Amino acid sequence: MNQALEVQACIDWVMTPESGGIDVFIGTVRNATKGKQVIRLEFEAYEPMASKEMEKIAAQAFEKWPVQKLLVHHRVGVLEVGEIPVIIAVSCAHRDAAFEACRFVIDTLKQTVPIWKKEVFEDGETWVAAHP
Amino acid sequence: MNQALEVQACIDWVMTPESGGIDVFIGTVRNATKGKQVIRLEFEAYEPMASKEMEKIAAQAFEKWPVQKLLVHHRVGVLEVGEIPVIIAVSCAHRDAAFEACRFVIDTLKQTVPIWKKEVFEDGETWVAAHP
Amino acid sequence: MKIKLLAFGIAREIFGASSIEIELPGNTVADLKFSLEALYPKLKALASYLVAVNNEYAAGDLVLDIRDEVAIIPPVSGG
Amino acid sequence: MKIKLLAFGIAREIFGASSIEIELPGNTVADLKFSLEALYPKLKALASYLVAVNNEYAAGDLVLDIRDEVAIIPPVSGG
Repeated sequence: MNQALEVQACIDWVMTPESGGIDVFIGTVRNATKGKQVIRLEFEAYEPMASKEMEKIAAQAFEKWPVQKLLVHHRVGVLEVGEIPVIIAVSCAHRDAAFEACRFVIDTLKQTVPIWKKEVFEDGETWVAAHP
Repeated sequence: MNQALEVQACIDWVMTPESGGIDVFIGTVRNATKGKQVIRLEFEAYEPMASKEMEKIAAQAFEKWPVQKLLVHHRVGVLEVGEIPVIIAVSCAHRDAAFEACRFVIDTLKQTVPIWKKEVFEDGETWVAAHP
Repeated sequence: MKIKLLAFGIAREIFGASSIEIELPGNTVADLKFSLEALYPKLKALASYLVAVNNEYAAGDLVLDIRDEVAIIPPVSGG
Repeated sequence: MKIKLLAFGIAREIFGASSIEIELPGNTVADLKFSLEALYPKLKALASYLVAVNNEYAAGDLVLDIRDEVAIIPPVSGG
Protein backbone atom coordinates (compact mmCIF):
# COMPACT_ATOMS: atom_id res chain seq x y z
CA MET A 1 0.00 0.00 0.00
CA ASN A 2 3.09 2.24 -0.04
CA GLN A 3 3.75 2.51 -3.75
CA ALA A 4 2.45 5.23 -6.06
CA LEU A 5 -0.43 4.07 -8.19
CA GLU A 6 0.15 3.91 -11.92
CA VAL A 7 -3.17 4.45 -13.64
CA GLN A 8 -2.10 3.05 -17.00
CA ALA A 9 -0.76 -0.14 -15.45
CA CYS A 10 -4.04 -0.62 -13.57
CA ILE A 11 -6.06 -0.26 -16.75
CA ASP A 12 -3.77 -2.59 -18.69
CA TRP A 13 -4.21 -5.13 -15.93
CA VAL A 14 -8.02 -5.21 -16.09
CA MET A 15 -8.35 -5.07 -19.88
CA THR A 16 -9.18 -8.39 -21.54
CA PRO A 17 -10.16 -9.28 -25.11
CA GLU A 18 -13.69 -9.92 -23.80
CA SER A 19 -13.93 -6.40 -22.29
CA GLY A 20 -16.16 -3.83 -23.93
CA GLY A 21 -16.12 -1.25 -21.16
CA ILE A 22 -13.77 -0.31 -18.35
CA ASP A 23 -14.74 2.08 -15.62
CA VAL A 24 -11.99 3.57 -13.50
CA PHE A 25 -12.43 5.61 -10.37
CA ILE A 26 -9.48 7.68 -9.22
CA GLY A 27 -9.60 9.39 -5.86
CA THR A 28 -7.35 12.43 -5.68
CA VAL A 29 -6.24 14.60 -2.78
CA ARG A 30 -8.28 17.80 -2.94
CA ASN A 31 -6.79 21.14 -1.87
CA ALA A 32 -9.73 22.06 0.37
CA THR A 33 -12.50 20.58 2.47
CA LYS A 34 -15.56 22.56 3.51
CA GLY A 35 -13.82 25.69 2.27
CA LYS A 36 -10.68 25.13 4.36
CA GLN A 37 -7.29 24.68 2.72
CA VAL A 38 -5.81 21.19 3.05
CA ILE A 39 -2.00 20.91 3.21
CA ARG A 40 -1.82 17.12 2.95
CA LEU A 41 -3.60 13.92 3.92
CA GLU A 42 -2.18 11.17 6.10
CA PHE A 43 -3.60 7.69 5.57
CA GLU A 44 -3.28 4.84 8.01
CA ALA A 45 -4.61 1.29 7.56
CA TYR A 46 -5.03 -1.87 9.56
CA GLU A 47 -3.39 -3.54 6.62
CA PRO A 48 -4.20 -7.26 6.94
CA MET A 49 -7.85 -6.53 7.71
CA ALA A 50 -8.04 -3.82 5.02
CA SER A 51 -6.80 -6.32 2.42
CA LYS A 52 -9.34 -8.87 3.60
CA GLU A 53 -12.20 -6.36 3.47
CA MET A 54 -11.19 -5.20 -0.01
CA GLU A 55 -11.14 -8.83 -1.16
CA LYS A 56 -14.65 -9.29 0.26
CA ILE A 57 -15.90 -6.24 -1.62
CA ALA A 58 -14.34 -7.51 -4.84
CA ALA A 59 -15.96 -10.92 -4.31
CA GLN A 60 -19.34 -9.24 -3.81
CA ALA A 61 -18.90 -7.25 -7.01
CA PHE A 62 -18.12 -10.45 -8.93
CA GLU A 63 -21.30 -11.99 -7.50
CA LYS A 64 -23.54 -9.02 -8.29
CA TRP A 65 -22.29 -8.11 -11.79
CA PRO A 66 -20.66 -9.96 -14.72
CA VAL A 67 -17.25 -8.47 -13.94
CA GLN A 68 -14.24 -9.70 -15.90
CA LYS A 69 -11.41 -8.17 -13.90
CA LEU A 70 -11.41 -5.86 -10.94
CA LEU A 71 -8.56 -4.03 -9.27
CA VAL A 72 -8.63 -1.96 -6.12
CA HIS A 73 -5.58 -0.26 -4.64
CA HIS A 74 -5.42 2.09 -1.68
CA ARG A 75 -2.34 3.88 -0.47
CA VAL A 76 -1.23 4.69 3.05
CA GLY A 77 1.15 7.35 4.31
CA VAL A 78 1.43 11.02 3.52
CA LEU A 79 -0.22 12.21 0.29
CA GLU A 80 0.03 15.69 -1.15
CA VAL A 81 -2.63 17.57 -3.14
CA GLY A 82 -3.08 15.93 -6.55
CA GLU A 83 -1.79 12.53 -5.46
CA ILE A 84 -3.93 9.41 -5.79
CA PRO A 85 -4.96 7.60 -2.58
CA VAL A 86 -7.27 5.14 -4.30
CA ILE A 87 -7.86 3.64 -7.71
CA ILE A 88 -10.51 1.13 -8.74
CA ALA A 89 -10.71 -0.34 -12.23
CA VAL A 90 -13.41 -2.72 -13.45
CA SER A 91 -13.71 -4.39 -16.84
CA CYS A 92 -16.93 -5.91 -18.15
CA ALA A 93 -18.40 -6.93 -21.48
CA HIS A 94 -20.88 -4.04 -21.20
CA ARG A 95 -20.56 -0.63 -19.65
CA ASP A 96 -23.52 -0.57 -17.25
CA ALA A 97 -22.04 -3.35 -15.15
CA ALA A 98 -18.64 -1.65 -15.14
CA PHE A 99 -20.08 1.65 -13.86
CA GLU A 100 -22.25 -0.01 -11.24
CA ALA A 101 -19.59 -2.36 -9.93
CA CYS A 102 -16.98 0.41 -9.76
CA ARG A 103 -19.29 2.69 -7.81
CA PHE A 104 -20.28 -0.15 -5.50
CA VAL A 105 -16.62 -0.85 -4.73
CA ILE A 106 -15.71 2.73 -3.80
CA ASP A 107 -18.94 3.30 -1.86
CA THR A 108 -18.49 0.10 0.14
CA LEU A 109 -14.76 0.67 0.63
CA LYS A 110 -15.52 3.99 2.28
CA GLN A 111 -17.96 2.29 4.65
CA THR A 112 -16.16 -0.87 5.70
CA VAL A 113 -12.43 -0.93 4.97
CA PRO A 114 -10.28 -0.07 8.02
CA ILE A 115 -8.40 2.88 6.57
CA TRP A 116 -8.26 6.28 8.23
CA LYS A 117 -7.57 9.68 6.79
CA LYS A 118 -6.23 12.66 8.69
CA GLU A 119 -6.65 16.06 7.06
CA VAL A 120 -3.79 18.41 7.86
CA PHE A 121 -4.56 22.14 7.73
CA GLU A 122 -2.38 25.21 8.33
CA ASP A 123 -3.69 25.43 11.88
CA GLY A 124 -4.47 21.88 12.94
CA GLU A 125 -5.56 18.44 11.86
CA THR A 126 -8.68 16.26 11.90
CA TRP A 127 -9.37 12.55 11.66
CA VAL A 128 -12.11 12.52 9.02
CA ALA A 129 -15.51 11.18 10.17
CA ALA A 130 -14.25 10.46 13.71
CA HIS A 131 -16.72 12.70 15.48
CA PRO A 132 -20.46 13.20 14.89
CA MET B 1 -10.02 11.61 -34.13
CA ASN B 2 -7.25 9.58 -35.75
CA GLN B 3 -4.71 9.41 -32.95
CA ALA B 4 -4.45 6.66 -30.37
CA LEU B 5 -5.87 7.65 -27.01
CA GLU B 6 -3.43 7.91 -24.12
CA VAL B 7 -5.32 7.18 -20.94
CA GLN B 8 -2.75 8.71 -18.62
CA ALA B 9 -2.63 11.96 -20.56
CA CYS B 10 -6.44 12.20 -20.45
CA ILE B 11 -6.46 11.75 -16.69
CA ASP B 12 -3.66 14.26 -16.18
CA TRP B 13 -5.63 16.72 -18.26
CA VAL B 14 -8.80 16.54 -16.14
CA MET B 15 -7.09 16.46 -12.75
CA THR B 16 -7.16 19.75 -10.85
CA PRO B 17 -6.17 20.65 -7.27
CA GLU B 18 -9.90 21.03 -6.54
CA SER B 19 -10.67 17.47 -7.74
CA GLY B 20 -11.55 14.78 -5.26
CA GLY B 21 -12.78 12.16 -7.68
CA ILE B 22 -12.20 11.32 -11.31
CA ASP B 23 -14.30 8.82 -13.19
CA VAL B 24 -12.96 7.48 -16.44
CA PHE B 25 -14.84 5.36 -18.92
CA ILE B 26 -12.79 3.46 -21.48
CA GLY B 27 -14.53 1.69 -24.31
CA THR B 28 -12.51 -1.19 -25.69
CA VAL B 29 -12.95 -3.34 -28.78
CA ARG B 30 -14.39 -6.66 -27.66
CA ASN B 31 -13.47 -9.91 -29.39
CA ALA B 32 -17.07 -11.05 -29.79
CA THR B 33 -20.62 -9.79 -30.13
CA LYS B 34 -23.63 -12.01 -29.47
CA GLY B 35 -21.30 -14.98 -29.38
CA LYS B 36 -19.75 -14.25 -32.78
CA GLN B 37 -16.04 -13.55 -33.14
CA VAL B 38 -15.18 -9.96 -34.12
CA ILE B 39 -12.06 -9.44 -36.23
CA ARG B 40 -12.00 -5.66 -36.06
CA LEU B 41 -14.23 -2.59 -35.89
CA GLU B 42 -14.36 0.22 -38.42
CA PHE B 43 -15.52 3.61 -37.16
CA GLU B 44 -16.70 6.42 -39.35
CA ALA B 45 -17.81 9.89 -38.21
CA TYR B 46 -19.40 12.99 -39.63
CA GLU B 47 -16.59 14.82 -37.96
CA PRO B 48 -17.69 18.47 -37.72
CA MET B 49 -21.15 17.49 -36.49
CA ALA B 50 -19.74 14.80 -34.17
CA SER B 51 -17.49 17.41 -32.53
CA LYS B 52 -20.42 19.77 -32.16
CA GLU B 53 -22.64 17.08 -30.62
CA MET B 54 -19.89 16.05 -28.20
CA GLU B 55 -19.48 19.68 -27.16
CA LYS B 56 -23.24 19.90 -26.54
CA ILE B 57 -23.12 16.80 -24.35
CA ALA B 58 -20.20 18.22 -22.39
CA ALA B 59 -22.07 21.52 -21.92
CA GLN B 60 -25.11 19.61 -20.63
CA ALA B 61 -22.93 17.70 -18.17
CA PHE B 62 -21.47 20.98 -16.87
CA GLU B 63 -25.02 22.29 -16.40
CA LYS B 64 -26.33 19.20 -14.62
CA TRP B 65 -23.39 18.44 -12.31
CA PRO B 66 -20.59 20.43 -10.63
CA VAL B 67 -18.00 19.16 -13.10
CA GLN B 68 -14.49 20.62 -12.97
CA LYS B 69 -13.03 19.25 -16.19
CA LEU B 70 -14.42 16.88 -18.75
CA LEU B 71 -12.75 15.22 -21.69
CA VAL B 72 -14.31 13.08 -24.40
CA HIS B 73 -12.37 11.56 -27.27
CA HIS B 74 -13.63 9.19 -29.92
CA ARG B 75 -11.54 7.59 -32.59
CA VAL B 76 -12.37 6.80 -36.18
CA GLY B 77 -10.85 4.27 -38.56
CA VAL B 78 -9.94 0.63 -38.09
CA LEU B 79 -9.57 -0.60 -34.51
CA GLU B 80 -8.41 -4.05 -33.48
CA VAL B 81 -9.50 -6.06 -30.44
CA GLY B 82 -8.20 -4.41 -27.25
CA GLU B 83 -7.91 -0.93 -28.79
CA ILE B 84 -9.76 2.05 -27.34
CA PRO B 85 -12.42 3.73 -29.50
CA VAL B 86 -13.65 6.06 -26.79
CA ILE B 87 -12.46 7.58 -23.53
CA ILE B 88 -14.35 9.92 -21.23
CA ALA B 89 -12.79 11.45 -18.13
CA VAL B 90 -14.60 13.66 -15.63
CA SER B 91 -13.19 15.37 -12.56
CA CYS B 92 -15.35 16.71 -9.74
CA ALA B 93 -14.92 17.69 -6.11
CA HIS B 94 -16.99 14.64 -5.10
CA ARG B 95 -17.31 11.22 -6.64
CA ASP B 96 -21.07 10.93 -7.15
CA ALA B 97 -21.12 13.76 -9.67
CA ALA B 98 -18.10 12.29 -11.48
CA PHE B 99 -19.78 8.88 -11.87
CA GLU B 100 -23.10 10.34 -12.95
CA ALA B 101 -21.68 12.84 -15.42
CA CYS B 102 -19.37 10.24 -16.98
CA ARG B 103 -22.20 7.78 -17.46
CA PHE B 104 -24.43 10.51 -18.88
CA VAL B 105 -21.77 11.43 -21.43
CA ILE B 106 -21.23 7.90 -22.76
CA ASP B 107 -24.97 7.08 -22.74
CA THR B 108 -25.84 10.28 -24.63
CA LEU B 109 -22.88 9.96 -27.00
CA LYS B 110 -24.16 6.55 -28.07
CA GLN B 111 -27.58 8.05 -28.79
CA THR B 112 -26.80 11.30 -30.56
CA VAL B 113 -23.25 11.62 -31.88
CA PRO B 114 -22.95 10.86 -35.62
CA ILE B 115 -20.41 8.07 -35.43
CA TRP B 116 -20.94 4.66 -36.98
CA LYS B 117 -19.38 1.33 -36.18
CA LYS B 118 -19.05 -1.60 -38.54
CA GLU B 119 -18.33 -4.98 -37.01
CA VAL B 120 -16.17 -7.14 -39.23
CA PHE B 121 -16.52 -10.91 -38.79
CA GLU B 122 -14.78 -13.85 -40.50
CA ASP B 123 -17.71 -14.21 -42.84
CA GLY B 124 -19.16 -10.74 -43.27
CA GLU B 125 -19.75 -7.35 -41.71
CA THR B 126 -22.57 -5.39 -40.09
CA TRP B 127 -23.27 -1.71 -39.46
CA VAL B 128 -24.22 -1.83 -35.78
CA ALA B 129 -27.81 -0.73 -34.98
CA ALA B 130 -28.63 0.02 -38.63
CA HIS B 131 -31.50 -2.43 -38.89
CA PRO B 132 -34.33 -3.14 -36.45
CA MET C 1 -34.51 22.46 -56.14
CA LYS C 2 -31.29 20.46 -56.32
CA ILE C 3 -29.73 19.43 -53.02
CA LYS C 4 -26.31 17.93 -52.39
CA LEU C 5 -26.25 15.29 -49.68
CA LEU C 6 -23.50 13.83 -47.56
CA ALA C 7 -23.95 10.21 -46.56
CA PHE C 8 -22.31 8.10 -43.87
CA GLY C 9 -22.23 4.49 -42.71
CA ILE C 10 -24.90 2.30 -44.21
CA ALA C 11 -26.49 5.30 -45.99
CA ARG C 12 -23.23 5.81 -47.89
CA GLU C 13 -23.37 2.16 -48.90
CA ILE C 14 -27.04 2.41 -49.96
CA PHE C 15 -26.30 5.46 -52.11
CA GLY C 16 -23.07 3.93 -53.39
CA ALA C 17 -21.32 7.26 -52.73
CA SER C 18 -20.39 9.53 -49.83
CA SER C 19 -22.06 12.44 -51.59
CA ILE C 20 -25.00 12.54 -54.03
CA GLU C 21 -27.13 15.21 -55.64
CA ILE C 22 -30.89 14.92 -55.68
CA GLU C 23 -33.61 16.95 -57.40
CA LEU C 24 -36.50 17.74 -55.05
CA PRO C 25 -40.11 18.56 -55.97
CA GLY C 26 -40.53 20.41 -52.66
CA ASN C 27 -38.13 22.23 -50.34
CA THR C 28 -38.50 20.67 -46.86
CA VAL C 29 -36.66 17.92 -45.06
CA ALA C 30 -39.83 15.80 -45.31
CA ASP C 31 -39.85 16.29 -49.10
CA LEU C 32 -36.22 15.20 -49.20
CA LYS C 33 -36.94 12.03 -47.24
CA PHE C 34 -39.92 11.23 -49.46
CA SER C 35 -37.85 11.57 -52.63
CA LEU C 36 -34.92 9.67 -51.19
CA GLU C 37 -37.05 6.74 -50.11
CA ALA C 38 -38.56 6.53 -53.59
CA LEU C 39 -35.09 6.40 -55.15
CA TYR C 40 -33.44 4.27 -52.46
CA PRO C 41 -36.11 1.98 -50.94
CA LYS C 42 -33.47 0.29 -48.74
CA LEU C 43 -33.59 3.41 -46.55
CA LYS C 44 -37.02 2.26 -45.38
CA ALA C 45 -35.52 -0.94 -44.00
CA LEU C 46 -33.29 0.99 -41.57
CA ALA C 47 -34.22 1.16 -37.90
CA SER C 48 -34.49 4.92 -38.49
CA TYR C 49 -32.56 7.72 -40.13
CA LEU C 50 -32.32 11.44 -39.58
CA VAL C 51 -31.39 14.43 -41.66
CA ALA C 52 -28.83 16.93 -40.41
CA VAL C 53 -28.77 20.45 -41.80
CA ASN C 54 -25.68 22.54 -41.13
CA ASN C 55 -24.52 20.08 -38.47
CA GLU C 56 -27.82 20.05 -36.56
CA TYR C 57 -30.54 17.41 -36.53
CA ALA C 58 -33.47 18.83 -38.51
CA ALA C 59 -37.24 18.36 -38.15
CA GLY C 60 -39.37 17.41 -41.17
CA ASP C 61 -40.78 20.89 -41.70
CA LEU C 62 -37.40 22.63 -41.95
CA VAL C 63 -37.08 24.45 -45.28
CA LEU C 64 -33.88 23.64 -47.11
CA ASP C 65 -31.68 26.19 -48.83
CA ILE C 66 -29.38 25.33 -51.70
CA ARG C 67 -26.39 26.50 -49.63
CA ASP C 68 -27.17 24.20 -46.65
CA GLU C 69 -24.89 21.33 -45.76
CA VAL C 70 -27.30 18.41 -45.67
CA ALA C 71 -26.37 14.96 -44.38
CA ILE C 72 -28.17 11.65 -44.02
CA ILE C 73 -27.63 10.17 -40.57
CA PRO C 74 -28.44 6.47 -40.24
CA PRO C 75 -28.72 5.01 -36.71
CA VAL C 76 -25.58 6.07 -34.84
CA SER C 77 -23.45 3.46 -33.10
CA GLY C 78 -20.43 5.17 -31.59
CA GLY C 79 -18.81 4.27 -28.30
CA MET D 1 -8.65 -11.91 31.43
CA LYS D 2 -5.96 -9.72 29.91
CA ILE D 3 -6.42 -8.67 26.30
CA LYS D 4 -3.94 -6.97 24.00
CA LEU D 5 -5.47 -4.40 21.68
CA LEU D 6 -4.35 -2.80 18.43
CA ALA D 7 -5.48 0.77 17.87
CA PHE D 8 -5.64 2.91 14.74
CA GLY D 9 -6.38 6.49 13.79
CA ILE D 10 -8.02 8.52 16.49
CA ALA D 11 -8.26 5.46 18.79
CA ARG D 12 -4.48 5.21 18.72
CA GLU D 13 -4.29 8.87 19.71
CA ILE D 14 -6.85 8.42 22.51
CA PHE D 15 -4.90 5.46 23.93
CA GLY D 16 -1.58 7.21 23.36
CA ALA D 17 -0.22 3.98 21.82
CA SER D 18 -0.81 1.74 18.84
CA SER D 19 -1.11 -1.25 21.16
CA ILE D 20 -2.32 -1.48 24.77
CA GLU D 21 -3.13 -4.25 27.23
CA ILE D 22 -6.31 -4.21 29.25
CA GLU D 23 -7.60 -6.36 32.09
CA LEU D 24 -11.25 -7.38 31.59
CA PRO D 25 -13.77 -8.43 34.25
CA GLY D 26 -15.74 -10.34 31.56
CA ASN D 27 -14.79 -12.06 28.33
CA THR D 28 -17.01 -10.62 25.56
CA VAL D 29 -16.57 -7.78 23.10
CA ALA D 30 -19.27 -5.86 25.00
CA ASP D 31 -17.29 -6.27 28.23
CA LEU D 32 -14.22 -4.96 26.45
CA LYS D 33 -16.07 -1.87 25.19
CA PHE D 34 -17.49 -1.22 28.67
CA SER D 35 -14.06 -1.36 30.31
CA LEU D 36 -12.43 0.69 27.54
CA GLU D 37 -15.00 3.45 27.79
CA ALA D 38 -14.49 3.64 31.54
CA LEU D 39 -10.72 4.03 31.08
CA TYR D 40 -10.88 6.20 27.95
CA PRO D 41 -14.10 8.27 28.09
CA LYS D 42 -13.10 10.07 24.86
CA LEU D 43 -14.14 6.90 23.00
CA LYS D 44 -17.75 7.79 23.80
CA ALA D 45 -17.39 11.06 21.89
CA LEU D 46 -16.63 9.23 18.64
CA ALA D 47 -19.32 8.93 15.98
CA SER D 48 -18.99 5.16 16.55
CA TYR D 49 -16.31 2.54 16.92
CA LEU D 50 -16.16 -1.16 16.27
CA VAL D 51 -14.08 -4.05 17.51
CA ALA D 52 -12.40 -6.40 15.06
CA VAL D 53 -11.38 -9.87 16.17
CA ASN D 54 -8.97 -11.78 13.96
CA ASN D 55 -9.53 -9.29 11.11
CA GLU D 56 -13.34 -9.53 11.21
CA TYR D 57 -15.83 -7.08 12.64
CA ALA D 58 -17.20 -8.62 15.84
CA ALA D 59 -20.63 -8.41 17.52
CA GLY D 60 -20.93 -7.53 21.22
CA ASP D 61 -21.64 -11.11 22.36
CA LEU D 62 -18.51 -12.60 20.78
CA VAL D 63 -16.37 -14.32 23.42
CA LEU D 64 -12.73 -13.29 23.32
CA ASP D 65 -9.82 -15.64 23.59
CA ILE D 66 -6.44 -14.56 24.87
CA ARG D 67 -4.88 -15.58 21.52
CA ASP D 68 -7.24 -13.42 19.42
CA GLU D 69 -5.94 -10.42 17.51
CA VAL D 70 -8.23 -7.66 18.74
CA ALA D 71 -8.36 -4.19 17.20
CA ILE D 72 -10.29 -1.00 17.89
CA ILE D 73 -11.74 0.42 14.68
CA PRO D 74 -12.83 4.07 14.89
CA PRO D 75 -14.99 5.43 12.03
CA VAL D 76 -13.24 4.52 8.79
CA SER D 77 -12.49 7.24 6.23
CA GLY D 78 -10.60 5.68 3.34
CA GLY D 79 -11.00 6.65 -0.30
